[in-house]
Amino acid sequence: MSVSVQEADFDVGAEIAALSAGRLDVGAVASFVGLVRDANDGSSVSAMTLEHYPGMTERALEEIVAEAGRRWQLLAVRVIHRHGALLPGERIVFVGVAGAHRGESFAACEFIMDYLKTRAPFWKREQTPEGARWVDARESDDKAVGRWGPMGEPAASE
Amino acid sequence: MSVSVQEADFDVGAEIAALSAGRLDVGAVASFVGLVRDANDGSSVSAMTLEHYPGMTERALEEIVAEAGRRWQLLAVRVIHRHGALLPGERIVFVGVAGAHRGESFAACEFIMDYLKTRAPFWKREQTPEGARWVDARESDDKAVGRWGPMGEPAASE
Amino acid sequence: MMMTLRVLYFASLREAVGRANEELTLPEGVGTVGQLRDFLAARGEGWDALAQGRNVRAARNQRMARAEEGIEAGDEIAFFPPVTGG
Amino acid sequence: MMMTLRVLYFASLREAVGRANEELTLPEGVGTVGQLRDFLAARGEGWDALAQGRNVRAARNQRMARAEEGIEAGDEIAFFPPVTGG
Repeated sequence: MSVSVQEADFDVGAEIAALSAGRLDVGAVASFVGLVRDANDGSSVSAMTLEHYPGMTERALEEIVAEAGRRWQLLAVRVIHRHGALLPGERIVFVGVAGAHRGESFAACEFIMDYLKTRAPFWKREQTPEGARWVDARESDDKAVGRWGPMGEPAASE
Repeated sequence: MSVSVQEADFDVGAEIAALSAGRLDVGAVASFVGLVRDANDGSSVSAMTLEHYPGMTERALEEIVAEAGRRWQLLAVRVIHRHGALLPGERIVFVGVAGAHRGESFAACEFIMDYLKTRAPFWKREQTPEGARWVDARESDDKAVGRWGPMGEPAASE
Repeated sequence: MMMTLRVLYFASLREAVGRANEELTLPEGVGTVGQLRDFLAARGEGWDALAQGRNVRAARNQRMARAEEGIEAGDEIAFFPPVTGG
Repeated sequence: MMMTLRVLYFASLREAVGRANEELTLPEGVGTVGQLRDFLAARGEGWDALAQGRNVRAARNQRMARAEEGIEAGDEIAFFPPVTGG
């Protein structure tokens, strides 16, 4: 399975190794780990809760991975996204992409993260000294995903 | 030390974890692992030897890392490059970049790999059924590094 | 045959409307995701959060959907704010 | 005072010239990296690999150097093919 949505933490080294285990055609593994920071938008963050949409989450991630596979020649892809309660310093998300060469691995890894940020149904709620708050979507994330051109149906319901 | 040139293998999970260990301001770790493939340019490859220029290698990698630090706001960088005899499936190189956000971490990680490919004095010698051969530099690597604009003195001795 | 939908709400929108999901018998004249959103937004207190179109995303049967997308009996329709995972 | 340089050769160029390094007393008229390369390339068999400028890179004191870069006593000059690490 290339996509997992789970409460549990994951082993980054093992996940990266698994992307090329038992095969000798992989020359490049690009990967990304997202972590909870202790500050965001000018407030300190003491804890975070990630809500998601069970069912759609897995489907959205699988579609993003499939689209990456259509755009680049990839040998293996792994996406793990956690939900539930997380503390600063904890891992949130892992994306790993194995390919023959580095160009396609880097591009696909960044593509998956950009799409995940704007298309996968996760919502962050931060605990700050001023109380709990839902994290606002970033305009920069919309801009980032715009680089890659259209994919399927747009997200806006307007 | 952010740069190592060594014969020994390395622990990818530990290296990635070290980039954010003991700090809570890291939100994004982008990383890359390069591996020996069992085929290249149409020939099967049974083994590889990496020659390098001791002294200059470390200096070149440190300069590449310093340049990345000038171009992006980074929190930690780690580069490991192996030399000596390697078999297909073995790790050659690791680049890991920690930042607050993913954009700068991805860009710096890819930048460091592109520059390393064209500026760090390593040379690959492959063992193939037709005998040993030095790997030719790829035009695509020159193109890749060209994206980033100039850095210090050009490489050509013409 | 009655037209029944399952409607889900997430995150700040779930809090605003005070529920996570409901079974809904569709009223006359509601045939698209956008029309359903407008119908729900008219319920009053809290529900007007659905009227702020810029801040509302929708999914139909677990895929992102535009306002003009048609809806059918048995659909699962979800409303939520822009996503912030990753 | 004699002008002495340390010259290093790597990879296919090391094999072509048959040595990994040498101490060299610089002849008259050789004041740049490119002039040193031309001087060495004229040594004959094997050394003409240095004349294929497109396939030769140079470093002075462990930094990539252009052909027109000046050289001084005590320098470490290296010649090698385009790099292929990573």
